Amino acid sequence: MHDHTHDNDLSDVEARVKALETILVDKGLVDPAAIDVIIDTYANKVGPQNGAKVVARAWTNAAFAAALREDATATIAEMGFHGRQAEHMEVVWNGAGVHNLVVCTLCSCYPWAVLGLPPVWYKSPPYRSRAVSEPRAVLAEFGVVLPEETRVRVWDSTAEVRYLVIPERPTGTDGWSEDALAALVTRDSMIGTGLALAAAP
Amino acid sequence: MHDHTHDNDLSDVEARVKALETILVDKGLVDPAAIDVIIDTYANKVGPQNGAKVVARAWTNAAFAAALREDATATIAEMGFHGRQAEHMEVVWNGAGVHNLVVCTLCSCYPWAVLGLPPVWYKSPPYRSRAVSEPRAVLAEFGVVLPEETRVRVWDSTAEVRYLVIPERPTGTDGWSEDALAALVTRDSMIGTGLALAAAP
Amino acid sequence: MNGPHDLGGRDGFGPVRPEMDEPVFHAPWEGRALGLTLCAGALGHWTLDESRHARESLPPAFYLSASYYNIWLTALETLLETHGEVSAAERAQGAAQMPGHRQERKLAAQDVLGVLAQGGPVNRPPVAAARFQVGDQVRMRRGRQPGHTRLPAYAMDRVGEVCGVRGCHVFPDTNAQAAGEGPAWLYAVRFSGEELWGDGAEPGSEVILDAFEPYMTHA
Amino acid sequence: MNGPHDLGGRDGFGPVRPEMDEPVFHAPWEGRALGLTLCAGALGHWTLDESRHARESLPPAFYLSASYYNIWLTALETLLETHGEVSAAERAQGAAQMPGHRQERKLAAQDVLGVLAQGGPVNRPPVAAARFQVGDQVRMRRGRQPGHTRLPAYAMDRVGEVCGVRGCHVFPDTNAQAAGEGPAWLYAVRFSGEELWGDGAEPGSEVILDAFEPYMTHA
Repeated sequence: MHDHTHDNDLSDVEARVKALETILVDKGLVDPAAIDVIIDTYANKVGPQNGAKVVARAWTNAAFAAALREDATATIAEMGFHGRQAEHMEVVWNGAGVHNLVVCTLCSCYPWAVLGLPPVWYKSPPYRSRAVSEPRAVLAEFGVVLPEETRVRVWDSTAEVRYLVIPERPTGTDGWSEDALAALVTRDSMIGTGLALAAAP
Repeated sequence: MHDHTHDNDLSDVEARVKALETILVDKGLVDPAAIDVIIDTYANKVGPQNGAKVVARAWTNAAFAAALREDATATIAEMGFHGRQAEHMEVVWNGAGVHNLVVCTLCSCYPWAVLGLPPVWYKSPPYRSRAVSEPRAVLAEFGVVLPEETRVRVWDSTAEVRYLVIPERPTGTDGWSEDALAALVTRDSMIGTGLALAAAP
Repeated sequence: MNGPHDLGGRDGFGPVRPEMDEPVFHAPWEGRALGLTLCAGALGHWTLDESRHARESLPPAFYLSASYYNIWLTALETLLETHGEVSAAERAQGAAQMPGHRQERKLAAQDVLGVLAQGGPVNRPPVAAARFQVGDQVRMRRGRQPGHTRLPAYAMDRVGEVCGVRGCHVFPDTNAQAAGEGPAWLYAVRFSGEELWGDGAEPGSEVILDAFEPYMTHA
Repeated sequence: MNGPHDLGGRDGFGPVRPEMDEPVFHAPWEGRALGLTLCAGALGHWTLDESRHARESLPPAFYLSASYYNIWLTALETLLETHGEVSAAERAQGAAQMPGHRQERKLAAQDVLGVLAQGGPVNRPPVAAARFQVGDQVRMRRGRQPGHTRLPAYAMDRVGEVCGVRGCHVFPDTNAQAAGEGPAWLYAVRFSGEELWGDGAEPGSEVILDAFEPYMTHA
């Protein structure tokens, strides 16, 4: 079978990136050190650990949770997570018979400042095509099987609003610190393709 | 740009065809001489010259034209053109402010026994996608520009009915023989992406 | 299924590129692939509808980039494997490891012209009266359907007028899945460009497609 | 446009394949391609919407087979060429043949964190009262539109319920084509699975999308 899900010729694309950077730098349009900072930012600084802190605080702090419902963008920004691809945040809560799932069927919109850069599967046709039409089947491929009566609510981020799922808090975590709770919050649980980790027994 | 409209690796596909033929012949499932006959049939015997004869007769013989309207399949079969991919024929007439165009958006259905095998463009995404949604723009790419008031009627052959367009008879051909007229009938004029050739002055 | 084959009205494929004096085959392998497809089809393991479904089920990136004979060849490999005639291992080896199952159905060279001339008509005796007649306004079915269908996505949920009754034909949606021929009435249905494409339609255009009765309700 | 990017509800792409312990970048060039895209975007030649349109206008077979950073890179090449900053000849040579036009907009390394932290909010002062409110039943626009739009094909002509009013945002359909920001009210609209997918819907599923006022009419 010929399922070309990756670039046919890796050396070709590497050469093109290199050529374009050389040209843009020579033209005085791009500072190569700026690229280094961008890479360092998303490789090392911004990532799902940001969102996990938001979730842990929402679990433990009712005033913070209320503020998130009122103005998620400002409330998350106060934690230091704001800017590119998180300019307009909405937070959606799992629980009460509802499971939330986020997708961008039209491209790859994702809350960078809160979750970092999206994984490859999030940007790929299988997820983007099926998350809206057969979300339960997709969830099953992630190992998530929900009760039949749970409503699956899919958020297709077609505009500049970015979504953060607050997963259900695992049982047996009463009194845990925010840091300890944050360690249970996976990236996938904040997209909706996963659940928060269970507390170790 | 990376518009792979052809197979990436021709030697690969050649090898696969060869391997499959070898296997099927060894298994006693395919007679290689049968393949030769099929190739010879569509390369040398069946082609748009068949349809051109039907058109020329329709232009010159009112009883034949009436029979085509009544039962195109049987009437065309009487000329010796019948069988695979022409089991259910319909004939559609250009003229009286209507231009007909035939496409198969879902695959490559085409009246083999009447027109031979379809050209590559007929089976390719640009034609299949646009013939229904912007037929005039497609016709313009074939050099066919119709009067604004002409209705463009597109036949999408979604079932086993196959369509033959009878183009308008060129002016200045009164009294011409069927053979002489048939020489003016191009393949494209019977698909609807062309007109019959003008009579040489 | 709303697969890569369902191309009507999709954007982005660029201009049509007709080829001057195009040959029937662009390389010898194309003719062999055509011949193999017809000869293997004559074994009777699958219907024409199932072979179409095998093609449209190929990976979209492949379907949209390969030549049509490569699409046929790849679907043929799938069909022969699914029906137990040629395994992937045999293809990889390029050699048969066991005899064919339906040798008695092998199409002999001397029978080819007769088989091609006969074709495979799909009209069948009516099983019930036709529910629609010429002039009826009809709305086409909508919604997801995972299997084979011959209702293009662009016509789903759109209203047209019946302009021809074609007779009772084998129903591809069932016939593709060995669920039987289930003959159904077939109609020609005319849609205005405006109905299909809204304000983006070319003025004075219309599309007529052949639609099976199960696709339609009275509008 | 109904291009290769408009993937919601399309069949044939197979299972989702999550990667365990996926790295942020799979190769160094991916990071460079990301950085180049952000730095070139900072020159201000094009909007985010125009860059999305450049990506979705790539040939479908490429769009559906390339990695996402390759899609970005290829669209970036197109944008730089369209806006007169880097010609195809320069790319082929791998060398600049003339100086850049907007050197004064070059993003300096020391400004990167500030620019990322600031982002580019798209909310704008309302130009008129919102036409819809929470609870309204709305039908989404249908029909062909050749340019950029953020209304997915699967929602066209479908009826949903307004469940949120997001404020007035830059309208991508005009902003992608240098026709101006044309701010429009943005709503969250909820659709039942049955409304979108008919009998083929998974029970108990719904989709909420963000829809601009020009996409909607009262149902």
